[in-house]
Amino acid sequence: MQVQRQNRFKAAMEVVRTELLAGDIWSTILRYPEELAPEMREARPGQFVGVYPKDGSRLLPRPISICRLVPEERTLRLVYRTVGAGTEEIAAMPAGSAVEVLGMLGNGYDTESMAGRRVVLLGGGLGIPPMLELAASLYGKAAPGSGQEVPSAAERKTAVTAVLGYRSAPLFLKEDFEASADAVYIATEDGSEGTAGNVLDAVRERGIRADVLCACGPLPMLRAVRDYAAEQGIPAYISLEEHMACGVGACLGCVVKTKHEDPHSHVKNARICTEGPVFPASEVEI
Amino acid sequence: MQVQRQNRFKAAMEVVRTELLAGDIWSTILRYPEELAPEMREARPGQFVGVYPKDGSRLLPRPISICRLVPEERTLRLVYRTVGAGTEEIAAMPAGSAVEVLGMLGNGYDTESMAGRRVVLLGGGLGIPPMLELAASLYGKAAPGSGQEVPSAAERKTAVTAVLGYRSAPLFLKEDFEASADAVYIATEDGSEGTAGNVLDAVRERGIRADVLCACGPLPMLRAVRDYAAEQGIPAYISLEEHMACGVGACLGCVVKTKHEDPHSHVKNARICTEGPVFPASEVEI
Amino acid sequence: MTGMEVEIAGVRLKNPVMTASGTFGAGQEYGEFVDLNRLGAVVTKGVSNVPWEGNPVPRVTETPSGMLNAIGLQNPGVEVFCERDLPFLARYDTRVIVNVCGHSEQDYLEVVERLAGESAVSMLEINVSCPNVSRGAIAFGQDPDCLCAITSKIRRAAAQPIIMKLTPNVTDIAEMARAAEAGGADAVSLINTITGMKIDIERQRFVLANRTGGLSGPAIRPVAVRMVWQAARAVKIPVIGMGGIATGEDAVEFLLAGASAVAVGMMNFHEPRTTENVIGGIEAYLRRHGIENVKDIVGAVQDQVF
Amino acid sequence: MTGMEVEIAGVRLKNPVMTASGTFGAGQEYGEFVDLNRLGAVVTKGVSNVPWEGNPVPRVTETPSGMLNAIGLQNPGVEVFCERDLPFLARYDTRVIVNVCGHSEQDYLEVVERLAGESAVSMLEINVSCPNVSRGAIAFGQDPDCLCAITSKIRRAAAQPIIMKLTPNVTDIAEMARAAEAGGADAVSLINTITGMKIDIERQRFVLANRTGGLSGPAIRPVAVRMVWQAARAVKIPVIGMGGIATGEDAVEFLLAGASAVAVGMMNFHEPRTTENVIGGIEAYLRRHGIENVKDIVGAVQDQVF
Ligand SMILES: Cc1cc2nc3c(=O)[nH]c(=O)nc-3n(C[C@H](O)[C@H](O)[C@H](O)COP(=O)(O)OP(=O)(O)OC[C@H]3O[C@@H](n4cnc5c(N)ncnc54)[C@H](O)[C@@H]3O)c2cc1C
Ligand SMILES: Cc1cc2nc3c(=O)[nH]c(=O)nc-3n(C[C@H](O)[C@H](O)[C@H](O)COP(=O)(O)OP(=O)(O)OC[C@H]3O[C@@H](n4cnc5c(N)ncnc54)[C@H](O)[C@@H]3O)c2cc1C
Ligand SMILES: Cc1cc2nc3c(=O)[nH]c(=O)nc-3n(C[C@H](O)[C@H](O)[C@H](O)COP(=O)(O)O)c2cc1C
Ligand SMILES: Cc1cc2nc3c(=O)[nH]c(=O)nc-3n(C[C@H](O)[C@H](O)[C@H](O)COP(=O)(O)O)c2cc1C
Ligand code: FES
Ligand code: FES
Repeated sequence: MQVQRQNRFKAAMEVVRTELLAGDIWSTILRYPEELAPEMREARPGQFVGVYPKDGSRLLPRPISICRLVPEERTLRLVYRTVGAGTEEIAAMPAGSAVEVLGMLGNGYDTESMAGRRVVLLGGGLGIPPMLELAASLYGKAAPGSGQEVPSAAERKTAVTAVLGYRSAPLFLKEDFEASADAVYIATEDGSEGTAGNVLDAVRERGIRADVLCACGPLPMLRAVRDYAAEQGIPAYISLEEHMACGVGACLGCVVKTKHEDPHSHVKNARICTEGPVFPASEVEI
Repeated sequence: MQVQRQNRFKAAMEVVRTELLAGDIWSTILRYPEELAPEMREARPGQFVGVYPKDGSRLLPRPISICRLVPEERTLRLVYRTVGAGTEEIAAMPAGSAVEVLGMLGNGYDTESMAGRRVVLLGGGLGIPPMLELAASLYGKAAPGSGQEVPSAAERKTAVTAVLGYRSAPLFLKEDFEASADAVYIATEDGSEGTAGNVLDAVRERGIRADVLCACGPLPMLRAVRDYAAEQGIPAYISLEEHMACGVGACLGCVVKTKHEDPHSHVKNARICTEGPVFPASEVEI
Repeated sequence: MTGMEVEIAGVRLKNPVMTASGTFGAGQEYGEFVDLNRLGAVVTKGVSNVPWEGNPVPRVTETPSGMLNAIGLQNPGVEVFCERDLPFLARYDTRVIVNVCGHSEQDYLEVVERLAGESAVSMLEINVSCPNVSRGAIAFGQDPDCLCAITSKIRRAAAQPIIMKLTPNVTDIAEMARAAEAGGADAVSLINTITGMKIDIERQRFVLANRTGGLSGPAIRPVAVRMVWQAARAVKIPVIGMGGIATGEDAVEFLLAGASAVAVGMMNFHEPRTTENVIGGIEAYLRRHGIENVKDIVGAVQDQVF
Repeated sequence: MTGMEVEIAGVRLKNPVMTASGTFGAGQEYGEFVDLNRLGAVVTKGVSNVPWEGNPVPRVTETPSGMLNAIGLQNPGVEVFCERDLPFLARYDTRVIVNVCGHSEQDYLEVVERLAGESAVSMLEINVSCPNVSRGAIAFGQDPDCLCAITSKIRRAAAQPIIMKLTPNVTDIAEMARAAEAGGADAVSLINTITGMKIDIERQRFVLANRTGGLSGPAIRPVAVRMVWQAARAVKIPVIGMGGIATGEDAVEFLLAGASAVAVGMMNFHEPRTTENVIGGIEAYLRRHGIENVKDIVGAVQDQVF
């Protein structure tokens, strides 16, 4: 498992813009204060933030993954489904208002270890947004040692393929992925676009080859990805969710069963908010 | 005691404008929906509304008196001190936003019985705002039977004198009273304007004569008004406050001890939100 | 049409939504906001043998997502209730449940006997759990033997079915529910308020003149749901659930936990139309889930599956 | 300078503000947000004789102005605690109070004995009140005789002063506080969480895998203040108060009710700097009221005057 990041903060951010992407899926862009530049430089795809509702009856932070981080603009993009009062409140926050954010939480994906490989990103439903930052940080990167900041197509070593699974059209974030991945494939449960079925159906149908899998989505999908990776003999990194209270590892609310004794807890439980949310699929019991 | 009004509603109103009058005293003008015109026509000075905070941890309505009701503009003005989270929230509601209001609560002053008399209004501190609507509804009114809708100065029978007691300058609402009363006197505790002392000090110093007293303010002031009225042999109507839950007479949270058995409760307790908040001073034990 | 009718101790209610005692007067005040004909039942403020003055003020104060009250059961007594309030309620097509309070066994029995001849009264809810009366009435609700004993005495005296209203201020709510059942209760209702306190730190004084008060509202809902679930598993008689219900969804939570009916209390103060909204919310839930009858969800909660 | 120092059972704390067990890990996690040197004490997550796995997930869920948890006392055991967590805490200029949990008397005694030689441990807080362990530990905290007995056994085994942590899930908290005192407790702390439940109505399942969980946060503050007041009047030993403290003002409420010190729990999750804010808030209150020493307000609440 990966080392815990050291880029935590709690700070007010400004709501720049919120828009409805599809159905009940919203995108909110936040601007973070300059002081957070160091923490944001350390940020990794797969990390998440805790967004605090303002309503005094809702006291716990809402965990939302980084969808996109643009340090040049000091913006953090969150894409989320309004499933309850907290996310609805976030979607309704007017542009210009301030929101308290706890971040950067979790370990995130170790992108360096993936450089120069064929990385296939599998996002299902609300597992799609976190894959965007991952795609963006992998895409256009040469293998370490190539010495090229912006490598030409020939020198580009990391191949990023995004496979996005939706319930049904209309799709969201597809264009964003097209700008950040070598190839983008779509699966929809109802067959309204792309492969009819889930992301693995698309992988099989399109014969997509991978050296590494990165996946985020519902549990059944993650289990299928784990099994597929084992079958293929390749590593898979999966991003897990659990109800959280603190988000920083203090309450032990958010554990996942692990194959081996977890070095922090000394039992077979790892904290998703701290040792995760990204785990090697082979090391967790899901 | 007076008959309960039949003009209750719960409705959303629009915040038109909020301004700081002095220190921590705020004025908020609300616009009510057209449907409420009948209820507002029945409204009497001394009635109050319950303003609901939006924050889900604060569930009880905040009782605030009518400061001014202008049916032509469909506006209800509230003037209040920010003493806690609820009133602070109200003061911070942006113009154009909606707020839930429970009204018209309480009995209010029986202005008809005062027509043609020398009415002296005594307002102390946050007891000042409700006196404004009372002044405005008495001022310029002829005694019943005069047959004049807008009587000339000579025919004007009701004489309205407002005596306003503040802790200290800067004063608030003074100009509003000057437009709605025959005479306005000021008392400040620290002597920074008008009579040094309380409203009764001003009454005595200025030799103000009254047929009826109407008073709202802190308990010690109301007790002094009761005693002064008894001394003078004139009626005094006082407006009381108490912690409230329902505001409509259902919870029995807001009672005041009465001299005689209350006809509703059958004990010597009257509900301030329903039988009051205006009581003849001689009938309550304060 | 979804079936909303429920039956408690042989009494049919058109739907499972009642008012919680003490938060709805005797119906008149909220009658200006709510159509009383829509309600499953109106449960009255506590009624005693003689008029009660209640506690000094302040009697109520707000707390995070809740409130404290120490009304002290002010009421005009059973005679005025029968002459003034009952005829008003009898005009409506809803059930009338009279909440009965007393300082002593004798007090309760007097009220119950006086109400025996009132056909407009469908059930009696016996408040053995009010934390705001000082003359020991709370003991009835906090000791299983006392509770069982007083239940059986009231049961013998009462003409109508009796609902014993349980206090949450006990170590073991299941034991209390069983004691009420053993004493012959036709149903139990819970929870009454949890004893709490607020201090005005600027004045360094208790906010409530009574010092302590009863906590109600959404703040206590998780405790209420838990106790309803425990009580419903412990007894065969119907359980009426309450504590912080604000929406139809909240009511469904209590039904799933095992309540056969629910009551709306403090949230009437937040939104006078809460009872009607709750009825509509339950109906919408049943429709959304294709459930024909509200009875089908009573006690239907299950364990997580993984 | 206002005097913020307090003394509990002979142990001086630089101020009366601690962390509540289970909400602050062993200090490390929130050390990124809070200067641990500022705190009166860090109270650790419950520590048992051997590593505990705790309950299945979901373990936490939000409720109105509060939350439910059913962690089930997962912890790495006393050995890891002593080797890893204690040296970390010992680096700071704050007191370390170890919260001790167990399934049986023997479990508790093993932990207490293991910690006896650890000079970095200032006090032990004995959790006889966790509602989330199924093997009967709750009984210790819900029966006065059991509580008294286990207190005296632990008292004999412990090298450090012991704080008995009381559960609010009892009929009479004063009786429990007296039982702890009779058993030789050096202090009591309260309240632990109130047992509650939440149901996911769409899935018709318990939200928490453990079904029930412990309610904490501002929602329960009025209950906590009441119990602290009752306990403080019942015993002579110091009382440590907790339950929903979010601000210095909230902490002052507990102090006025009779707590000699306070702990901040769930609100750390809302604002990681709550402990420091509470310290600053108490100081500001004392200055505003011209009170020289925080001890002067302990138990100072009075009745209303009219
Ligand atoms: C590491 C992580 C990353 C996430 N990233 C995203 C994302 O990028 N986009 C997105 O739409 N959603 C994401 N989620 C799920 C998101 O946190 C929940 O949908 C959200 O918290 C629901 O809040 P609510 O108030 O609207 O719902 P409610 O159901 O009203 O929330 C009640 C409580 O339950 C918690 N809760 C409810 N659902 C979940 C859930 N699925 N996971 C964890 N806690 C939950 C809430 O945080 C809150 O404490 C993520 C969850 C985790 C753990
Ligand atoms: C009939 C009536 C008319 C009133 N008219 C006015 C007015 O015109 N202008 C004005 O400034 N104030 C008025 N008040 C007082 C006003 O209601 C309180 O100042 C206000 O409720 C405080 O709310 P908060 O949330 O800011 O304070 P908090 O102290 O945080 O409120 C906590 C709880 O206590 C209640 N409460 C606190 N103070 C009072 C109080 N003095 N009286 C009743 N309840 C209280 C609140 O309603 C709330 O339920 C009136 C009160 C009553 C009863
Ligand atoms: C102001 C008030 C008065 C109450 N009076 C009574 C009463 O007279 N008899 C009774 O049995 N319960 C009384 N209760 C308790 C409620 O009926 C109910 O059991 C409790 O408040 C929990 O429900 P809630 O959270 O929906 O309010 C009262 C509650 C409140 C808030
Ligand atoms: C997530 C969580 C874990 C807890 N773990 C423990 C524990 O291990 N031992 C214990 O004595 N109390 C534990 N508690 C109870 C708290 O220490 C505290 O008594 C209670 O939460 C009330 O305080 P609060 O409202 O400020 O949170 C826990 C509480 C929470 C929220
Ligand atoms: S949410 Fe608290 S440990 Fe993960
Ligand atoms: S506030 Fe409920 S009766 Fe007056």
